This record gives sequence, C-alpha cells and structure tokens, in this order.
Amino acid sequence: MSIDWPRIGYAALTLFIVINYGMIMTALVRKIGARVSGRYGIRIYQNYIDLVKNIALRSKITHGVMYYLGPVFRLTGGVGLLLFVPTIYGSAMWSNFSFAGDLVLALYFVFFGTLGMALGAAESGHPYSAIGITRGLSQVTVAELPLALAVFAISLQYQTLNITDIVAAQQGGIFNWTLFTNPVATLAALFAFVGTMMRSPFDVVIAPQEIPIGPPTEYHSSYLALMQTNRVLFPIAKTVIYMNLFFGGATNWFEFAIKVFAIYMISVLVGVVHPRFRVEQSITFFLKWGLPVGVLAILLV
Amino acid sequence: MKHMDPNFRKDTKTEFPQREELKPRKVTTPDGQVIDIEPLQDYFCQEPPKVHQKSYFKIVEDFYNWCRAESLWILAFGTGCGAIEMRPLMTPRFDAYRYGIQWRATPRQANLLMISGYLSVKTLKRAIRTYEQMQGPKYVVGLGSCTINGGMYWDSYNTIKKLEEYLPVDLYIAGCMPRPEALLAGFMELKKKIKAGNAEGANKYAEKFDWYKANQKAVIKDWDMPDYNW
Amino acid sequence: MMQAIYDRLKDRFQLGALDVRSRKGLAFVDLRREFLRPVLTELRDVEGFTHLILLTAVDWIEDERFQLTYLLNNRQKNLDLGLRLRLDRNLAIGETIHDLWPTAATYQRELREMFGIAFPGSPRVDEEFILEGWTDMPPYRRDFDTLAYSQQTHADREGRETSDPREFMKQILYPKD
Amino acid sequence: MVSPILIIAIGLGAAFLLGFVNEDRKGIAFALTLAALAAMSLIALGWTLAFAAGNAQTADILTAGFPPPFAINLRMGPAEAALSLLVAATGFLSAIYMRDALYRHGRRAMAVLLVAIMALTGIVMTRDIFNLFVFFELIVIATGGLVLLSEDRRALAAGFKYLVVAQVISIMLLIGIAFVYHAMGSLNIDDIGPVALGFSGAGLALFLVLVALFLELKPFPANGWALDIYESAHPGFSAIFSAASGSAALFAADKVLATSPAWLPLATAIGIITFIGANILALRQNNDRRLLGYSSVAQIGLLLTIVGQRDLLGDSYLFIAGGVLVAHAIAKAGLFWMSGLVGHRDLKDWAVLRANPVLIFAFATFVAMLVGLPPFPGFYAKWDLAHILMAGDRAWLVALILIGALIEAGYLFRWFGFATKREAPEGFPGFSVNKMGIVFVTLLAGWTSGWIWGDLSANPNVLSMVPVLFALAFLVLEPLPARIKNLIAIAGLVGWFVFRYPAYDPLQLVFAIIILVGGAVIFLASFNWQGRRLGFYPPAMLMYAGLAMLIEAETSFTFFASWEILTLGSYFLILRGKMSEPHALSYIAFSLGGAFAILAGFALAANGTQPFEMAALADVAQTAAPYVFILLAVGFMTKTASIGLHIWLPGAHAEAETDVSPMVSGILLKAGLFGLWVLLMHMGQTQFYGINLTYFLVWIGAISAFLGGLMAIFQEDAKRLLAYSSISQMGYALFSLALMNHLGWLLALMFVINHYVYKSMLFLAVGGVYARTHTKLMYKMGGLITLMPFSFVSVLIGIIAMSGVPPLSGFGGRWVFYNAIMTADMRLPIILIFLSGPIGFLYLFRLIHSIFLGQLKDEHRKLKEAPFWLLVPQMIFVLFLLAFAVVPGLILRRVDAYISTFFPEGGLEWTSGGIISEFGYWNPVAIMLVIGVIFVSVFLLLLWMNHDAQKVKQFNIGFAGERPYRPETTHFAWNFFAPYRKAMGFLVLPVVTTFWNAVTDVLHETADFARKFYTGNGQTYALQALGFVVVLFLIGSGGTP
Repeated sequence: MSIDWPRIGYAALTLFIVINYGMIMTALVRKIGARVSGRYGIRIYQNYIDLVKNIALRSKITHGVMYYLGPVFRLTGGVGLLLFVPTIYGSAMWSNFSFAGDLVLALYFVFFGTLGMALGAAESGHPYSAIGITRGLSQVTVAELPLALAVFAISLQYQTLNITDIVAAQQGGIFNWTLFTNPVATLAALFAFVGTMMRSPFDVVIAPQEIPIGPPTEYHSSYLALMQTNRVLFPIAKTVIYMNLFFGGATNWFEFAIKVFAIYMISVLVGVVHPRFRVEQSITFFLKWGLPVGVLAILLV
Repeated sequence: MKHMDPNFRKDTKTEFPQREELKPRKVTTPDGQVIDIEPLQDYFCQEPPKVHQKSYFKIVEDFYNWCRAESLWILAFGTGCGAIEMRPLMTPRFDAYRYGIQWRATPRQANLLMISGYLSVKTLKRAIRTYEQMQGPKYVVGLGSCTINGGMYWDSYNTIKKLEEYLPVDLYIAGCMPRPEALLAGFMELKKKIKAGNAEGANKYAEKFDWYKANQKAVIKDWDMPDYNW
Repeated sequence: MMQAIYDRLKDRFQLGALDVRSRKGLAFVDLRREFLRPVLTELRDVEGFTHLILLTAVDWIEDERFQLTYLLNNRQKNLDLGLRLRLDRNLAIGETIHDLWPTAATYQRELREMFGIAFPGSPRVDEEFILEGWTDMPPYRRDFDTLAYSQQTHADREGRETSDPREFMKQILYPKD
Repeated sequence: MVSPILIIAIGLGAAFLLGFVNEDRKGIAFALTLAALAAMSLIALGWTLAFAAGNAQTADILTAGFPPPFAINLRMGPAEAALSLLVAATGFLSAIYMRDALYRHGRRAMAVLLVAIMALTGIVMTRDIFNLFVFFELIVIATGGLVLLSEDRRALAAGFKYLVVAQVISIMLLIGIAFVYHAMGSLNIDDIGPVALGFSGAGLALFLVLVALFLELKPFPANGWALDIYESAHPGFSAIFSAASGSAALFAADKVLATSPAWLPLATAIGIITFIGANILALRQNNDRRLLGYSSVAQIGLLLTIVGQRDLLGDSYLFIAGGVLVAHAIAKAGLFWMSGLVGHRDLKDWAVLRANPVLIFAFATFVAMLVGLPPFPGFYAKWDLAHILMAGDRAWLVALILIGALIEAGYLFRWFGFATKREAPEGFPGFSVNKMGIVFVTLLAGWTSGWIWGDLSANPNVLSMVPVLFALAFLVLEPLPARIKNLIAIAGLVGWFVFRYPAYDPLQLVFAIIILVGGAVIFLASFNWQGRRLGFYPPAMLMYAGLAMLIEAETSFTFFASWEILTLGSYFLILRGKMSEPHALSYIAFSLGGAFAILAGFALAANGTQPFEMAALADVAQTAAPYVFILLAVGFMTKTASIGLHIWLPGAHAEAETDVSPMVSGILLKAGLFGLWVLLMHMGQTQFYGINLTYFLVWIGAISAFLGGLMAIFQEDAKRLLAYSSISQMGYALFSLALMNHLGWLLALMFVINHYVYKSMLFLAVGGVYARTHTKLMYKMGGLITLMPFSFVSVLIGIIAMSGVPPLSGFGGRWVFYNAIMTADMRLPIILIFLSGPIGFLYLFRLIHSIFLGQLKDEHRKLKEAPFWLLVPQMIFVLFLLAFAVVPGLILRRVDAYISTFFPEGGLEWTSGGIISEFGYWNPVAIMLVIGVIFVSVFLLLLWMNHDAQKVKQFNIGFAGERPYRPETTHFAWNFFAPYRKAMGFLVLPVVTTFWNAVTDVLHETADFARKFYTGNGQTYALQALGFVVVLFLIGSGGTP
C-alpha cells in the first residue's frame, strides 16, 4: 500500500482550516451571546490565548497512563471523525479518508473519544469525574437514539450508506435537501443534535454548580489544550455529518462555513432559552419526544 | 484602645493528635496477609514543589506571559464577604470577560486565586490546599484590608492578618470591601506585573517552601495533609 | 398570657420571678437545675412551646457562673419564653436535652467547644464543631483574651495605625474643633 | 436350558431347608440363602442371555402334567427372563446388603426373604390368575414380615397398615378371579378375553382383577399405605419393594391387560395421573426414602402409562417399557441402597456422600437414569416413546409425560445439588464396604444396561460415540494431577478438531473452531488449578463431547443425544461453583424443559420415521411445521437464554468457577444458537396463521438484547453483569439470525465469534481479579489498573471490541448490522437494537471503571497481577481481536460464500481496498492505519509538551478545598447509573422471575395440599383404596352401572 502524500496534505489542511474556523466560530458564538445580554464579551481571538496559556503552564501532574491517554483518545476521536467524513462535496481531496468507511464508521467513531475520555477522567479517581461520566453516558444513550433512527430512515430513503452518495442525491436545489424531502427524519436528527452538543438544556454532564465541571475536573495544561482543541473541532465534525446528511452538504469552503455556523446555531438558540435538565428528565424527554419522531421517520420511509 | 491582659499566654504545648483516618493502620488483604497502611505516604504524593525555569528564549517567555496575562482564569472560591464583590464582574455593567478573565470551577484549570476577604485559620487550610493544587504559573490576589492586616478582625483569635506570610501574594487590593471597579483596576495591575515577568509567585513559593510551611504550620495545628498538595 | 403560664408553672415548680422584657410576649424566668427538664417538658407538651429557638451561654466570670439560656417559642400564640439556668463555672456540666429537641445536640456541641461546658450523653458532643485543631482554652470564655492570643499568634503588619473611630471622624469632619 | 421352574423350586426348597439349620449357625443359613438367590439369578441370567443370543424359544412349563387350563402353567419368554433376572438379582444383592439385619433376625427372616423373591418370580412367570393371587398373598405376608427387619419403630405400624390394605385388595382380586372363572370358565390368562370395556359380567370380572392389580401398583392418590413402607423399612428391603415388587406387579397387570386391549385407556389414565401426581407430591418431600417412594410410584405410573399404550407401541413395546423399567429398577434399587449409607433421613444429609467421589458419581448416574438422560435405557425408551406417540396423534400424552418428567428432574437434581453443595456433617464414621460394594455393582449394572439399550436401539449407541468415550475416560483418569488431565483434554479437543477438519462445512467449521480450538484456549486457564481437581474434567469433557457431536449431527437422534449430553455435562460443571446450587438447579430445569420441547418437536417432525435426517426438517408437513418450529425454537432459546427463558443464566454463569464461566458463556450458549441456525436453515419461512414465525424471533431477539443490557447496567456483581450482557448479546445474534437475509446470518456468525472471544476474555479477566480480591462486587474494588495492567488491557480491548467502536472487530459487526437491516422487512424491533448498543457501552464502562479505575482500596494495595495461566488465554484473545479487526476476511470470507448457498443475494464483495456491500463499504486496514497514525501523532505531541508531568497519587485530587476521607468514600461506583434507574428502572422489574417463581409456588402448594390425603391412618388408607375403586367404577361406567 503506497502512501498517498497529497491526500495526507489535504487532510492536514482540512484539519488546520477546521480548527481555526472552530476557534473563531465558538468565540463568535460566545460573543453573540454576550452582545445579546448587553456585554462586549470575549475577544474573538480569546480561544487562541487560552490555548497557548494552557500549553505554557509550567507544572503538570499525571494520575496514570489512562489519564495521560484520555485527551489523546479524545482528540483522535475528533480528528478521526472529521477526516472520515467527506468535508467538501465534489472534491476527491477534501473527502479526506472517507474511503475507509461509510456512514456507519462515522456514527460509531463518535464514541471513540467519549470512551477514551471517560477512561482517562475515571483514572483520576475523582468522584465528580465519575459522576459526570455516568451522567454523560446515561444521557447520550438515549440522545443518540433519534439520530440512529433518522440515519436509518434516510439511508433507506437513499438506499445507500455512502455519505458522498447521500450528498449527491441532495444536489440540484435547496428542495432536494433531506430537510425538505424528509423533514421528519431531519427533526428526529435535530433532537439528537441538540442533545449531544453539550449545551443547555442537556449540559448537566459538566454542571459547574454541583460537580465542578464533570469529567475533565482534573485536566489542565496541555491535556486541557488538547481537549480545548477537540472542543472546537468535534462539534464541527459532528455538524458536518448533519450537514451532509440533512442539509445538502457543502460544495466549497464558503458554503461549509455558512452552513456549519447556521446548524451550530440551532443548538445555541435552543440552549439560551432553556434551563438545564436533570439526567432522568432528559432521558424521559428523548423517549417522549425524540423517539416517537424517530419511529415516525422510519415508518414513513 | 482595647484592654489586653498582659498575663495571658497562649497554650503552645498541647499537640493536636493526628486525625484518625490518617493514622498508620494495619489492614488484612483478601489473602489474609496483614499489611501496613500509612495514609499520608500511600495516598499523597510526597514530592516538594519545584522551581520552574523560564523559557530559554526571552521572546517566547514574553509571549507566554502576555498570554497568561490575557487569560486569567479565576478559581471560583470565595473565602469571605469579598466573594460577593466578584459576581458583578460577570454582569454587563463590568463585563470582565472582555479582559480575558474567566471563572473556573476546579483549581486544576485556574491560575488566579482570589482571597476574597478575611481568612480564618480553618479556611486558610483550604486556601493553601487549593493554591497548591493549581498548576503554575499561578497568582494570588488578596482582596480587602482583612488580607492585608486583619482589617476589622485585627484582634480575632482565629483570623490571619498577613496573607503573604502563608501564600505568595502578587497583589493586594485595598478596601473594605473594594468595589468591582477596584477589582478591575487590580486585575490590570496584575496583568502588567505578569507581562513584565514579575509574577513568579509559584517559584517563590517553591524557593521559600520551608519558610511558608513553617508559617502555615504555626497557625494550623491540625496539619492533616502532606506538606505539598499536588 | 405569659403571666398565666407562669402562674400555672409556679404552682408546681420553684421558679424565679417572671422577667418581662420590652416586647410583648417575651419573658425570662430563672430556675434551678433540677426543674429544667420537667419545666421544659411541661412547656413543650402542655403549654405549646414546641420550638427551641436557641440554647446559648453567658460567662458570668465574676460570679463564677455560666448562665445557660433556653429560648422557647410558642408558634400558635407567638410567645417567647427564656429559661435561665446558672451553672458553677468550675464544674461546668450541663444536662443534655437532645431527647426533647434533637437540635439541642448541635447547640450543646457548640457550647462544649466554645465555653467548655460538658453535656454528657449528647450525641457527638465531643467532636469538633467550628474550630479545627483547637488546642487552647475554649475561646468564648472571658478569661480567654482574644487580642492577646491574636498578638501572640498572628503578627501585626508594621506601620499599622489604629484610631479611635470617634476621634478619627471628628478630626475629618470638624477639623477646627 | 435349565427349567425355569427350578427358580421357584430352589427358592421354596432353600426356604424349607433353612428350617433345618441350627438357629445359631447363622453363617450357614446366610450362605444357603445367598446360594439359593445366586442360583435363581444364574438360571434367569442363563435364560436372558439365551434369549438375547436368539438361542431360546419361549417355553411353557406345565406343572401337573396337564395342559392349561387344567393345570397351572409357567411361561419363560424374553420379558419373563429379564424380569426374573431383575427380581432375583435384586434379591441377591439386597440379601448381601442386609446381611447384618438378616443375621440379627436369623434364618426365619432369610426364609421369608427367599419366599418373597420366589413369589415375585412366580408372579412374573405364571400364566394363571389364581396362581397369581397365591403369589400375591405370599408377597403380602412376606412384605409384612420383612418390613420388620428395619430398626425403625414406625416399621411395625407401616407393616400393619400395609397388611390391612393389602388384604382388602386381595379380597377384591379373589372376587374378581371368581367372577372371571364364572364368566370364562378358565383361570388361565391365555383364555381370558378379549373382554370389551364394560361393567357387567365378564367386564366386571376383569375390572375387579385389574383394579386389584392396579392397586398393587400403589396408584396416586390411593397409595398412602405403601409409602410408609418405603420410608420406614430397611433400605435393602425397600430396594426389593421398589425395584422387584413394583416390576413384578406391573408385569402381572400387563399380562392381564394384554388379553383385552379395550381396557388399555384405563391403564393409561391411571398411569399418567399417578406419574404426575406422585411427582408433584415428591416435590415437597424432605425425607429421602419417602421421596424415593413417591418417585417409585411415579415411575410405576409411567410404566403403567406405557403399558396402556401397548396397542400403539407394537414391536417397540418391550424395548420402551423395558428401558424405563430397567432404568427405574436399577436406579431406584441403587438409591435405596445408597440411602443405607447415609446416616440421617433429610435430603441434605446426603452431603455425606462427598466423602467418596465414586458414590457421588453413582448418585449422578442414578439420577440421570431416572430422569431418562443419555446414555441410559430410559433415554432411548423416552425417545422412541415420544416418536411413536407423536406419530399416533397422542401429543397430549407426550406433553403430560414430559411435564411429569420435568417435575421429577426438578426434585431429583435439587437433591443432587444438596448432596454436592450442602455442608457435610462432622465426625462421619465411614461407609460400610459391603454396602458400598453393592452400590458399585448397581452402578456397573446401570452403565451396562445403558450400553445394552444403546445397542438394541435402532439409533446409534451413545456409548459407542468416540467423544463420549473420551469424556468418560476422564473418569478413569481422575486420580491423575489436574495439569496432566488438562493437557490430555487440550490434546483431545485439538486432536478431534484436526481429525474432523476435512469433514466440516464452513458453518460447522466456525462453530468447531469456537468449540474445540476455543475450548482448548480456555483450558489453558485451567492450568491455574493444582491438585487433582476432582469432578471437573469428566463433566467438562462431556460438555465438549456433546458440543462436538452436536455440530456434526446428521440425524435428529444424534442431535438430541448430543444436546442432552452437553446439558448434563454443563450442569455438573456449573454446579461446581461455590454458591451455584440454586442456579445450577434452575439451569437444569430450564435446559431439560427446553430439551423436552426439542424432543417433542423432533418427534412431531419425524412423524414416526427413524432415523430422521436433520435436513428433512424442511419437508415437514404443512400442518405440523409451525408447531415443530415453535417447539424447537423454544427449546433452543432456553439455551440462548432469550428473554422470558433467561432467568437461569445470570446465576449459573456468575456463580460458576473462573474457567467454567467462559466455557458456559463463551461456548455453551453457542449450542442454542447453532440449533436455531439449523432450524432456520431448514424451516426458515414457516408460517403460522399467515404470520412468518421468524418475526417473533426477531422481536424476542431485540427485546432480549435490550432488556439484557438494561439489566446488566444495574448489576453490582461483575460476573452477573457479564452474564446479563450475554443475554443481550445472544439476543443480538438471535435477532440477526432471524432477519433471514444474507448479511443477517453473516452478522450472527460474527457475533458467535466475537461473543466467544470477548466474553471469554472478560470472564477470565474478572475471574483473575476475583482470584486476587476474593470479591465480585465491583464497588469493593477500584484502582487496580497499575496492579493488574494485563487484566486491564484485556478488559479494555474487550470493551472496545464489544461496544463496536472502531477500529476493533466489534465495529465490523455494527457495519454488517446496518447493511443487514437495510433489506430487512421489519423496522420496529430495530429501535430496540439501536438503543441497546449504547446501553452496552454503559455497563461495560461501569465494569472497567469500578474495577480498574478510580480509588484503590487499602486492602488491595499489595495485590499481584492475576495468575499467569489466566492471563495466557486473555492475551491470545487480545491478539486475536486485533488481528480479526484488521483482517476479518480470513474467517468471514468463506462463510460469506457459504451463506450464499442459502441467500444468493446481498453478499459482500471482498476486494483489496476493503469490503463492499450493496449499500456501503468498509476498509478495516485503512481505518486501523488512519486511527493509529492520528493517535500516535497526538500522543507524541502530548508527550513533547507534558513529558515532565509529576506523577501523583490517588488522593491528589482537587476536592473542593477538602481532602478525600477514605478510598471507600471517594470511589464512585455503587449504583453507578442511578439516574438511569430513575428513568428506565421500571423496565427491569423482575416480572419474569416472579412468573417462574409463581409456577414453582403453585406446584409446591399443590403438593402441600395433596399431602393432606396422607394422614398416616391405616383405615383411612383402606378407605381411600376402596374409594379409588368406586370412583374408577363410576367414571368408567359413565355413572350408569
């Protein structure tokens, strides 16, 4: 097997673009939030400063091997997810490593980082980390359910599991998007989207008022830097999947930027107006609202 | 002036016994073997803090210092009444976020410890522990006259008077209490100090570790933790 | 109303005079130690004083006495009645009433720590309450000199000046006088 | 040949001679008795062998020189010969057994014994009903006397009650005989009948005779008078009473019934009621001998049922009835004799038998014989019986017999569990060599009879199958050290695999690899045990033998026999666990229930043809097919522990020994799956009232997958968690199998492989931890990662593989799953599967967190890594999982091609650039590479930045300014998923367990209620016997006399 250097270059470039985009975008989102409440808010480049500051910490501790590897798993999960999904439709190179697997790979690789992070945080021995993990895992099991159903529905609709093919089928006008051809599945998926973006009302995992900040309580310095990087990268990688599946994908980086931002804002908008759910409440919520919509989606296909 | 009994002598002889859970004990393993547990040795890392060198290149260190200054993460830990003065900083009126100031819930991720008001001996223990759990470079700001000279608690048997004897203070903000504006001004001063490379409290703490420990242990009689809380 | 209660109790127990204070419905009564429990029980079960507002102590060092004050409240009638009990300061042993009001255990723990008054039988009474690692005499006793203790423990900052507030403000506001 | 009349003559003569022996010369008297009994046995043996060899003809012996009916005649046929042998041999052995009692009571007792045996042989041989009556009278009197041999004071009362009721019966018999003579003019059995069913004239006569004979069989519920005998008599005599008297009386009834087939339903009805009723009553017995008494009654009831079916059984009648009879007689005699070794009468006191492993083996043998498990005669008999009855449209009778047998198995195995698990009494004096020898002889007879019946059977002899013999050889090897036995076992498994390899098709190959090679790998862990490890290898190898034969079975008989063998083996294996007694019992109860369903299914499918090819399942008639499908599916699903039938699994798997858990979970469960596979392969599209039955399986699979996982989440016990997880995983496999498409089957196969690997690995890892911590409760552990790094790695790899996270092999399963459901007809059950995926993640995370991460406890500070031999297989599994993740094609490709023979559509395309399906693609190598490169890059980056991190200890955590108090209070592990319980807990209420508990409760209540009939009063018993006759008369005559 020969190494495809250009592809690796493009992958690195994709990574670079998306990380920077994510840095700016998340800062922008915070800034918008601040402006809404009448503040100036953080500087648009604040994320970079925080990142460097964390890397520049002089003293560090480690709780053990898994603790050390936790952030590595986490970031690998984010980077891998991004690279396994075609970023820009119609470009062989910006499809990165999507030749390795289809939609199923993307769906399951989401858990890679979660697992590693959970293991790492748990090795720190901090009970708050463990509590955060139980909350996160409990919530994600049901939150992902509507997505799984929606994905099943649209892969039945398009009769393929290949993401590129699904995007291809949505080309040729906005009304070809799954959003319009299959609104029920889209709605179901959006339940999952809002539920897994770690924003209110589903952010009890990191509830600072009760369990400092949940799983990453013990993380700092470069560990935290890796996780911060992932924090800006991972939601975008996830949003890209939603964009590809439901919103027609992106044919160029500009469209990419706009669509990712718009989709991302859905969870933000929901978040700013809803107070936090407890775990069992959010489980019940997804079973009561998300699940029926998902079921409807697979029945209607 | 308040009357003081010239004959009063504090009790300096009585030792406080070691806490029960920290006493060495014998435990039977599942295989029936009896082993010794020394909680302080077994549960806590015993390493003393290290003095960390600055970056080899000055320009890098300057850049780092600039970033540190522009990204002050305050530990959400209110020791006294001054904690109430920090809340307004988050509001639209003062909006500290625009200066790169944020609050973190865990000492691991914070690099600025605000001693917000009077510090009883009991709280001092928590403050020391928390400070040591923060990762350097880290900064301490004393808030209000209580941290400077005891303030209105100058004659209290249970409140410390000079914070810098126990923690390496980078900055005091005077007042009783200082208003949020004073806090903001103080942060600006701290930033300048950091950018100038003068905020090396963590290293100072490591260098004069024995002195700090002696001071701390002089007032905290039930020292129930390792010398340095990693 | 308070008088009526007092009269009823007076028939059966030896009580001091009813000390009525400024506010209507607030009164204090001195009593001897052996009547404490029966009077408290009577007040709680018969007279409707179901709430123990506080249990506190005063150090009458000159009299060699500790005074314990049990402040009770009758919610129905909005009455407050304080029972005052004097203990020998050198033999400071009180009687625990945690079985009448469970909250009393906490008060007694505090008194044990701050005044050194013992309450045998009260739950967890010898555990630390507020102070941690305290080895000196109980700090609320009046022979404990907090200023002296403070001076001997925590060094003053050099150059610290102390002013009498009245003189200080007078100088600022009326410098001419 | 020696004249058979000599049997009677010798018995009578010796009894007479005993009168001349001096009262004090007990030795001579006893020798004489023994000699007489031996001679009787030998004559009977001679005849039996002659009949077996085909050298003899049925002989009629005329006594007075006249032909019948003018004189009494005796007949010696094959059945008579065998029964006489049985009776005489039992007598002979019992006499040796009762030596002390006989010495004590002297020559008179010996004479009575001889008379009893003589009379019993007489009953067997005579053809004259009045003669029959005479012999019965002799037996009654002899019994009354022999009961007194016991030292039990109640024996006197028991004997008296017996005499009273027996006289009532005798009178009835006598009246009946008189009526018969009146109606027929002859007393010879051959001259009677055929008499039509009726209650006047000849009918009434026959009714009275038959009723008397039936009453001699102690039918339920009119049998209180006889049970006291079992309970209080000397066990040696009870053996005769149960084995010999019962058989002889039955044969008498059989002789009379043979004349008038119209009366057979009466026998069937009484028989089956007795069988079930007595078994239910036995459930509540705590007294061993009384329990054996009820069991004897039940077995005789079963035999009477079989007698009642002789019209249908035809040529097989003797084989079937003989099989059940021989199994009953040998086992019951053996058990009564064993009861003499046990000092006290409570069932739990049988724990004393553990002092001698051979006795435990004998006990197991007798229990297996009674329940009708292979390789004993009852098994062959039951098989043929079920087939013939099913073919004769008597399914209801099969059902009743199997229900009765299941109840019987229930109390017998519970008893066996007591013997192996309960505390043995202190200060045990030792067994009498004499008595033990008798038991061993019986044991030998049991196995011989098994071989004989296997040989006589039209089906293959189980005892001549190589794997079974190999497994049984371990009985002989037991004295060797465990490690040598282990080596032999591994060699055997691998050797058999190599030997059979060319014959396997790809499907069989996969199962063979898991069972044989996989079994060998798990056996590596068994090197950890030192000493002799008695009782481990025979059952383990028996299980493997059953499994190995199962996957190769071509006929339904071999399949079923293998199934029973593996069930039996695994039961003994599971029973070895420290706390596993109740769980092993529920395992065997469910397994046998399932096995009986399979038996019924096969019998229904075969419709009388034997041998029945498995492939012929596809050709079962339309009307029967759905029922066959349901019966077989239910049977197989008890093994896969599908929801509703799952309650045996958690306990059985969790309480088993460390190396047994992976065997029974990783390997044994696959037997059920294999069965389902074969079923679906041949009858996949069976319709039932227009509904495709696989739909139900899909639903059951999905619900099992979901609820199994949900229950696993809430377990505190690590092995229970894994056990519930098995329910879930088997649900997945069932689900995918029942999808009935190409990828579904491929997926099921991947589950078979993956589940074997990671479940074995996890069980071994948890077992290794258990070996060090001595606890399975997860919250008591924590922080073991640094102490047990290898165990941690295997759990970690197991978790990643199991939860389906790329890049390990579990992901391949998920990918195939998505592709498989794309073409599935059903969508709703898939929702449950979607939900159960992440749920699996939850319980697995809990497993690894609570054990290896978090806070290390004080007492575990100095723990060592798990034992070496437990780690070896784990590391093999780890390597396999990694390899299987990268090159799944090595195994799956051939299977994929093979499945194409069933489902040509929807296969996978295996290219160098990955695997391509109709809908998507998957490139395992690329995934592994990409993830690996990213991971290493990020790791190096972190290492560069954070290489100087200070290693801290467990309490160095930012604990809100405080410090942790103790590890126990800081480790967050108990009730780990509390929020989940709040939200979903209502789904895991123990509904199924409650249901099955209710079933057993009802049975026990019934038994309790029925016990009220047994007042212990002789008059009541006599009235009951009369009442029985009256009721029978009224029912039989339809209320119009």
